[in-house]
Amino acid sequence: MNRYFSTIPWLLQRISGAVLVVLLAVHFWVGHYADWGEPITFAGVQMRLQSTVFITIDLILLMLVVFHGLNGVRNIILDYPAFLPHNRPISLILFIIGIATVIFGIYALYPFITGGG
Amino acid sequence: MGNTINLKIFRLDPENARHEPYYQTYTVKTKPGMTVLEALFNVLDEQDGTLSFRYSCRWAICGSCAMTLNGKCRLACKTQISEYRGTLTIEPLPGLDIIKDLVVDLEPFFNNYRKIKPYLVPEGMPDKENIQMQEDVDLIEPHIKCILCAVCETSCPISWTSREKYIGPMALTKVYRFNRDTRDAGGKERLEVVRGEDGVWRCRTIFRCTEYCPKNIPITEAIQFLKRKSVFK
Amino acid sequence: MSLKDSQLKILLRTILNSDEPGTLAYVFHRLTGIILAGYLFLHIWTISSSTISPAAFDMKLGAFSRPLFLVLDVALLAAASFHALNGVRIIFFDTGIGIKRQKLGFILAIVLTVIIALLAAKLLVPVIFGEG
Amino acid sequence: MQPVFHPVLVIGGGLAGLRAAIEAKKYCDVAVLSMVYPVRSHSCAAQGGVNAPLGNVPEGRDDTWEKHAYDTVKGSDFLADQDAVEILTKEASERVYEMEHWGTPFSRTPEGRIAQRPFGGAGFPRTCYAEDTTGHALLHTMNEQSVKNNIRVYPERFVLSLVVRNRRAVGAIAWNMQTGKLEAYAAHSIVLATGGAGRIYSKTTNSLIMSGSGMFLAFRAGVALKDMEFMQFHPTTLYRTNILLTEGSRGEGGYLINSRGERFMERYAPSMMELAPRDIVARSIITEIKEGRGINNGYVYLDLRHLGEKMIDERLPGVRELCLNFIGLDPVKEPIPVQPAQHYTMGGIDCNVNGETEIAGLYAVGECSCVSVHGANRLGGNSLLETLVFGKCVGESASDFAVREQGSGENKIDRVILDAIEQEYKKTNEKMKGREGAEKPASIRRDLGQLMVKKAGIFRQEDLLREAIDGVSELSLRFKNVHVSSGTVYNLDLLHAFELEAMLSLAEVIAKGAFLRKESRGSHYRTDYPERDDANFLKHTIARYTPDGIKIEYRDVMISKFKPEKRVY
Repeated sequence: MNRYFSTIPWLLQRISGAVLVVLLAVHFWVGHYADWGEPITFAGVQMRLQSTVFITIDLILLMLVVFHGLNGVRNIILDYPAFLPHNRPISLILFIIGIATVIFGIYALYPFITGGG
Repeated sequence: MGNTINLKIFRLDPENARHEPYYQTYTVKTKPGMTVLEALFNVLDEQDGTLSFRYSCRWAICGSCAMTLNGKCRLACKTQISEYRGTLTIEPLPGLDIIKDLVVDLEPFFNNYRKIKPYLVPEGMPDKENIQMQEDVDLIEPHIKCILCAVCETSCPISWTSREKYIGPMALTKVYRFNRDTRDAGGKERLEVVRGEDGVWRCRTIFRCTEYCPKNIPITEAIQFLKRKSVFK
Repeated sequence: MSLKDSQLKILLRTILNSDEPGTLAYVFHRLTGIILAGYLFLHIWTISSSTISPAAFDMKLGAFSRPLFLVLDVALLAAASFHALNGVRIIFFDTGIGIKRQKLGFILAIVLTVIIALLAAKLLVPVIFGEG
Repeated sequence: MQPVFHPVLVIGGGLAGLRAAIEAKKYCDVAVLSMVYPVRSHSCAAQGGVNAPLGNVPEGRDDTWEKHAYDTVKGSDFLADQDAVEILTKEASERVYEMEHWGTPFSRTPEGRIAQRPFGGAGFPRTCYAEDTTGHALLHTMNEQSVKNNIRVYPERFVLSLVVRNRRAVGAIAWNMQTGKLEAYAAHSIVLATGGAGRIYSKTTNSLIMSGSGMFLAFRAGVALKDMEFMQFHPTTLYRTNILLTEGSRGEGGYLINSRGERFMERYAPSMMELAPRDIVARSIITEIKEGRGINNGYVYLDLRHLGEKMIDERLPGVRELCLNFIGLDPVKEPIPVQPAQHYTMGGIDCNVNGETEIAGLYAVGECSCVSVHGANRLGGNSLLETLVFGKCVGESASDFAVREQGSGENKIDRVILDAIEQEYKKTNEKMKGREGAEKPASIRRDLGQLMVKKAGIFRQEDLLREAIDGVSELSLRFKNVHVSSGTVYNLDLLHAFELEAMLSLAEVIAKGAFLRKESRGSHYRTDYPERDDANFLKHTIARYTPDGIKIEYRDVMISKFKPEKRVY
């Protein structure tokens, strides 16, 4: 990998951060605070996720948040090379974790979209 | 007559077999206008000849006497004793190996300096001087005031933890200083050195370098400029 | 006290003694970042109960609407708000805007975080005490 | 002990040393030994600028090197060697352009050329400057070039002795302050560029490292010191701390004011006023204070208020910063308390225009040398110029010598030389031990400084100078009983003891030279002989170390174009 590759994660971290600010605000409001204290129910979430707009938003949110979070963790780890001298494996491991998390996240959302099969 | 201050000074003698650091407290009579460096000289001259620290110009132009004063990296010669009451803790610059007492090993710091071609790569060789407008000099004006005192680098938490990796705020400021010099033609090469993971991207915009720089150089601003240059290359 | 320990102590004290906003912003940003990353996994794991059955999901989520978790929810919101606001502050610097006003930016982020948390807490009071 | 060999060894990492090293590097390998990191050298403390007849500003359009030479010679009170002055001024423009090409961020004229300001002794703008931190700008540029040229620098090495065999310099023994070990260096030619000896005076603008240890090295090795009695006193240094306030502050139009609010310089130098040479201004200030027109009996005011905030921030930001930092006073709003203090050592190691000393292979350049271009009084802006011009000359001649010496191209040094170095190493090693004594180096140093300021300062007279000589020898006796703490890693006590030895020796040379020079010339002012005496003293003082004490001789001044005339401003 090119040693200047790190420009891309840095840039993506900024972009994902900026998008997340907006999306998370929506997500929080719709998902939790609009009727706060009411237990969230499967049916309620399912109803919301009937709209493709919300499905798209949730999927984008999932991917961005996983990237932003794991890249943030990577940044923290990179700042302490004394503990973890080789950053390549770390990046790779985190990448795999990220992919797995996204797949698992989609898997977890799937019942809502299909109607809880 | 007069006030006193307690200097709690970090001590480490490499020639002592135990090689363990300890703190020693000295009481110094203060006078108006006294700097921390003068107080240290007072200790050295009157009380304890074994104390070691660096010094040279005594008016903040040579960059020798940077040290940690009550947890902040500052120049001893530029800091008035009257800023402190009671006890002043004096420690060596953090994040660097200690040679003796307040003297640290600056080799890693100067290594970073050497990495980035810290000299003008001339564009041409006119018979007389290069024509350069005062506005162009003003562009780099604060950055040419750098005295290589290492305060920025030792204030930076990222430099502490990834000393061998992160090129550090001083080197990045130098890159800025040369890259923005209208007479320079080596900007691309220098940017190549600092564009990587261990260059500009390791700066987490903490602002400690700018905050503590004794010459008030807007270091973070320079690094941010280099980041943008690195993206839009 | 060994040399390494005492050097570490100098570092720690230097960080803890920091009264300038930049360091605080950095420390808070990292801490909230770690908290949020941890929460992210917890969140996905919670939702994954949906794959067992809708009833399992309802039970689990129902547990999270107890007052204790709601209070934690406010803390989470505060962390997320600060992380977001400070993130916006950093993005501004990356684009070259407002670098000289970084202190003001930090104060603004803190103030807005506090306001958001207070508003959330105000919403919470009737939820816990009013109906509980 | 295996000596490290470099064909050319430069001792001192300031402007002159680095310039010499950069020049020598073109022809052979070179290394720099410096007691501090090069950027910490005292060169960075120079503020005002560097002289060169560029003619970039309207008032100095028809400036020539001859005019510059005349001003320099007149400023020197005709004691400067005119062949040296000719080289200095002829090459000035080229060297300054070179520094500009290397990246020095000079301040600029509206046309984008190097800006120039008036300085004492010239009367019109000739001094090129980078705000008021010209020395810092030049030194950092020079350091950058040394990195570019891959010059090996050994920092924090304090040279304790030179190895001289058959009147030929072959090596040096240095103390590595970081490891505490002694190190031996072998070389074909050695360049001394160790700077001045200002710390001999307690009131001085010099860095705390300016002990004149390099001059002492040469002196002990058998090289004569020239004109040591000529010590420049800078008129405007911050009251109490004696931090330099550049001559540029007067060049840009600052006034000197006494307690009655008068611009008193009109009594002493009616045409040049504040821009008369430094010796005259310094004496005028002291006279004012002595006659009761000083403030608090200790200082006068440097008034910059009429220049306005904008001008001060543009041209003299460093002065403002210094005042704010060190006396908490804003020169925009208040006048600055100033007093004269020692500033420059005009004398130094006796050498010719190529820097060659009496010992083959030993060269001197910069403030520690005496070529002599400054004579009895240096003009502001000429010291930086000297380092640039003669740095190049000396680098060239030192590398020439080394290359010739290398002859067959072999880098080996023979057995005899190794033995000589080994012997010197052992001898020096003896000195590294701690000493139990009753006297602290600091107290002797302080007494020496005060003694010299009082008895061999700006105004001198026979009985005072005799007291100075006696005082120095008394202090030398006390030095025999000095206390030095043990240990060799960064032991400042030890360093100060070494420096003190040098300072005591040089102080004696200064006092003796001043005692014997029964005239007033430039910075050397004798109240008992207030006139210049060209018949007897248009001569350089040559002081030589002998086991029975210092021997003083005189040597004629090289005069070509400019015949001595009365010096009025």
